[in-house]
Amino acid sequence: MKFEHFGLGLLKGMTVTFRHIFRHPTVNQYPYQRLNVSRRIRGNELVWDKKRCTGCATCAKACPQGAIEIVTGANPVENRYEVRTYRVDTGYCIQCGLCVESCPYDAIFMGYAYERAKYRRRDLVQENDTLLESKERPKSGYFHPEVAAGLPAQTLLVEKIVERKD
Amino acid sequence: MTTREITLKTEPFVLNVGPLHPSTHGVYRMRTTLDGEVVLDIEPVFGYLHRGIEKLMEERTFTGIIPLTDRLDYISPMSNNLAYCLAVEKLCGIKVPERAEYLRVIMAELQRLANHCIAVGSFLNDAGAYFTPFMYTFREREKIVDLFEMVSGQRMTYNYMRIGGVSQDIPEEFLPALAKLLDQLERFVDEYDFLLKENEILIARAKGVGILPKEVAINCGISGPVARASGIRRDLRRDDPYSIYDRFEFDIPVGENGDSYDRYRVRVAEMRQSLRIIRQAMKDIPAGPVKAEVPQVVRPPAGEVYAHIEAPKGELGFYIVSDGSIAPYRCHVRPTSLINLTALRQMVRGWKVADLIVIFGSIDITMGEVDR
Amino acid sequence: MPDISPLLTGHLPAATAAYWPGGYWGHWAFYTTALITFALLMVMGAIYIERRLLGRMQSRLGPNRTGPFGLLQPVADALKVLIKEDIIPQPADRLVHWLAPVVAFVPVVMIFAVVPFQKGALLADLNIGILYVVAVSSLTTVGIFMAGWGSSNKYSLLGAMRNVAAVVSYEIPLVLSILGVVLIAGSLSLNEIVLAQDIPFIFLQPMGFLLFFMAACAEINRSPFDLMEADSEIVAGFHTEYSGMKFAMFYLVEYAEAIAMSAIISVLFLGGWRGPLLPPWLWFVIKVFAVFGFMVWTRATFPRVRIDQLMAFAWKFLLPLSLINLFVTAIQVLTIPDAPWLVFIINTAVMILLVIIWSGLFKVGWGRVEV
Amino acid sequence: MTVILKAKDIIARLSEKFPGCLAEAGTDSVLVEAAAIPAVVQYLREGEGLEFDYLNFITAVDYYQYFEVVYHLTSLKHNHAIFLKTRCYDRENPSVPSVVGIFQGADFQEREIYDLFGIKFEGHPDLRRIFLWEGFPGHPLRKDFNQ
Repeated sequence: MKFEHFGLGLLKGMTVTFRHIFRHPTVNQYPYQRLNVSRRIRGNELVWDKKRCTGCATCAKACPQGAIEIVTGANPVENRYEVRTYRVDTGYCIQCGLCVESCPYDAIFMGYAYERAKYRRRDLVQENDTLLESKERPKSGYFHPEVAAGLPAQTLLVEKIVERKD
Repeated sequence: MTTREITLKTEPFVLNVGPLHPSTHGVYRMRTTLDGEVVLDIEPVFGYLHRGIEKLMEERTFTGIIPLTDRLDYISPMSNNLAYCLAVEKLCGIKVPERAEYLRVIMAELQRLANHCIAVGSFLNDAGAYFTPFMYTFREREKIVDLFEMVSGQRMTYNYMRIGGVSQDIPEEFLPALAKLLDQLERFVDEYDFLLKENEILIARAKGVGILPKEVAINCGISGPVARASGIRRDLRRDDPYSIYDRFEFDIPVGENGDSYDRYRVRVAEMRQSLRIIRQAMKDIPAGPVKAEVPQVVRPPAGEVYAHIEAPKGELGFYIVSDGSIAPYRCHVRPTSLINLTALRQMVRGWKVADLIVIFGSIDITMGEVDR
Repeated sequence: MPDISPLLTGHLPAATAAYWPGGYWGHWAFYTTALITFALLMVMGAIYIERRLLGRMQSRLGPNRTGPFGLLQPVADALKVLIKEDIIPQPADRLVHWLAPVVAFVPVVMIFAVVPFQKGALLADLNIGILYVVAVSSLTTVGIFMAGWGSSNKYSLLGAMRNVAAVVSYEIPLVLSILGVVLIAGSLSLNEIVLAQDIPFIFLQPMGFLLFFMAACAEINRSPFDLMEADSEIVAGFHTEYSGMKFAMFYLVEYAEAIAMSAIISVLFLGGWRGPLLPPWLWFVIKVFAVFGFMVWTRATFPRVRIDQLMAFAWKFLLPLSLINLFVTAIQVLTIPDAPWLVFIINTAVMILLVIIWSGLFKVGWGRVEV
Repeated sequence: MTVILKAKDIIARLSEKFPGCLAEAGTDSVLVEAAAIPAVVQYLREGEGLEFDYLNFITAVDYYQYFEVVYHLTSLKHNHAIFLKTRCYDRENPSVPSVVGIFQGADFQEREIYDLFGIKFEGHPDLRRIFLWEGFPGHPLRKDFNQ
């Protein structure tokens, strides 16, 4: 080891850190400032469309985790075939989105919401009506460009950080 | 007056570096035998993150494996996806559409940038620069991850590539954002070089430290930037072109001494080359479909295949044996990080504890890939 | 109750204790209380400045949630560690483990006894002030070594050993670089040294300042010489096994040392409390924080050196240069005692020349041992 | 482009040196008698025009009747590659000679195979389990492994 640059290398580095004092910090103070997530975000919970679902169980087959459980049966009163239970164990779900891609009837969507933590593990197992779209759990545009078009644009760090031209 | 020789009785002691240690990059553990500060020997201990991914792969459909590959080298899931999809496509003989090929290259190279950001950042952090380089590189990685989030919807486990293409086309705001990102990254790499390239302390800490001779590197099966820093001019993008890498112009940076500093320099140089490739790919990306007509449940013919790519950490390969069913009979991952660790013992012997950390940091491993 | 109005207006009577209300003991009681309060407040300020400045240099914000601009963050930190559980490892040497933070903390506060905050405002105007500072400041090492030994943890022991090695080597260049100042000022008393600085000694002793700053950084284990608690190598060094209030003591020691050294640097080289317009004590505080800010700046930029490089740097770089500096200064004091600007030019030239020459000569080898 | 050498050519080249040890396992993979593995690998590494100096990976596959150990070798100089395979039929106590002496890179991979398949590599200097702890019942990647 020698001081090849007579300590100038050290000084050069110090100018960089000094310049950063005057730059815009990269921090986002989360609960107070929120960024828009991607329109295609694969959020915490699945959103299920009861009307469109035929109970074909393609999603259950596509799910690598086996987190989707579907019970179907005939309804003799209304004389049709109906989905009795559509159950998703969100605790097993890895948000891979393969079920959404596989659904031939566009009946299942990824969730756009992301603050959906639960206190009890049993709350993670969601079925039927809890899976429907609501204000707290909107649909995400993952694999559904028509849904994505209605969502706000994603906040990008490349656009947020305006660096001063050197 | 006679001088009397006083010899103190000393003995080596064993220090456990890891599995919970600030700079073992996960849960790696080294049983280190020390003589004072000098490392006499290390014995790596693996398995703290062993999830049995290869066994899990045997029980899933070919498409269902893609999310699992995300979790191998979780720093660079795009490359893992790419390697796996290439292997299955080779097995089935699927032709991937042009646009998908270009998207794959862009994603893989962005992934390389993101990975090298972490690699150089945490290497310098291990050398003791108090989080500053780490923060800067993570800021840049964040910009890249933003784009990945835009196309795939996740920030960590992208699960973007599919057998026969990619899952969805890019949104229209992707390419302008990418162009802006490339400009910023170029300036960032320059500034980052200015920050620490000539830093005397870094040179003292890394230059000549942990030399990996070329012969040892070849014999140990080392690949990627670590091998290139030792002077092995091997890059699968050039030597065994996959996807459409033969259409792009880029250089293969090679180190001279094979020390930690060279590994750091090679990574920074590779970042510049990746920027070059992305610019070329961006320029002539064609329109068209992004996924070949592949059935929902892929059922490849019986046989076996090995496909490898130049992942950010080195040669990442998937060896798949299929028996004609919807799940692979056997799927083996060539673990870059595990094999790159083979030479660690030779590299660190005789150096100090502080050097052990620097050398280990310069190899750049991910425990998810080591233990699988 | 002593009259504190002079403290606010900046016109304190001379340090002679006899003039004070309550005589000697009144003076003692007031200054002791004031010093400890001052030291603690400065430490809080230092922690705040370090975290904020480091944050901005690393492109983040730093603490800004507790109080206005996060000013109460050190208070919140202190409250947090106070109520934390105190864990003593089972195989630890309990007495040593318990005593170590105390032994480390006391000498640091003692340094402040001789630091002049403004004209005559100091607890003890020792005529050997600077010698006292050097002697007392190295006592902290004992506490740190006790912590490393008493924790019965290998990481702690490594950190403590590193610290002892570093402090023993860096005492020598530290003292030698002070001697230049002492020669010019003609006194060992810090009060006298400040009074002698019509031109801040940084101009007359540029190399002395550089060497003292580097040696001081190593002495108090600031980056890039923070080997004893190198978090990426030996986890947290000597205080790996400390928690709760004892850890807070070590944290306090670290910053109090840094503040004490900044104070000594500003007294020796930057003119102490002297300065135009503003009241003297404010000048002093500004200078202390400026020096401390520089330490933060280096911490944000530099990687850490290795232990053998640390030693080589002390013995092969700092020691010869400080000897040469002392020699040159001695000649100047003998020959041209009344030409400060000539001294400034000569010393700056000598500094640049020596640093360039020595950078070429200085080698530490690669540090590998055949095993 | 890395050329995968045809098994036919390799066998034609090596058959006189290793008579009876080689067979075709596919168009591009050579089946080698287990006992001959170190010698064949050594020859492949040093033979004129072959120079397979880089061991890409070793893995094993469980086919119920036998275990197949797969070696993938590459020559950095000539940029060609080859798959070697060897089989061991003993399920209770399978063993294959180790190649650690030739390729140090095989070290962890052979330990991994030993751990997950239970195939012993004769001559490996430090054959212990790598991911699972000593005393773990069974070898998980075997097809008949049942938790």
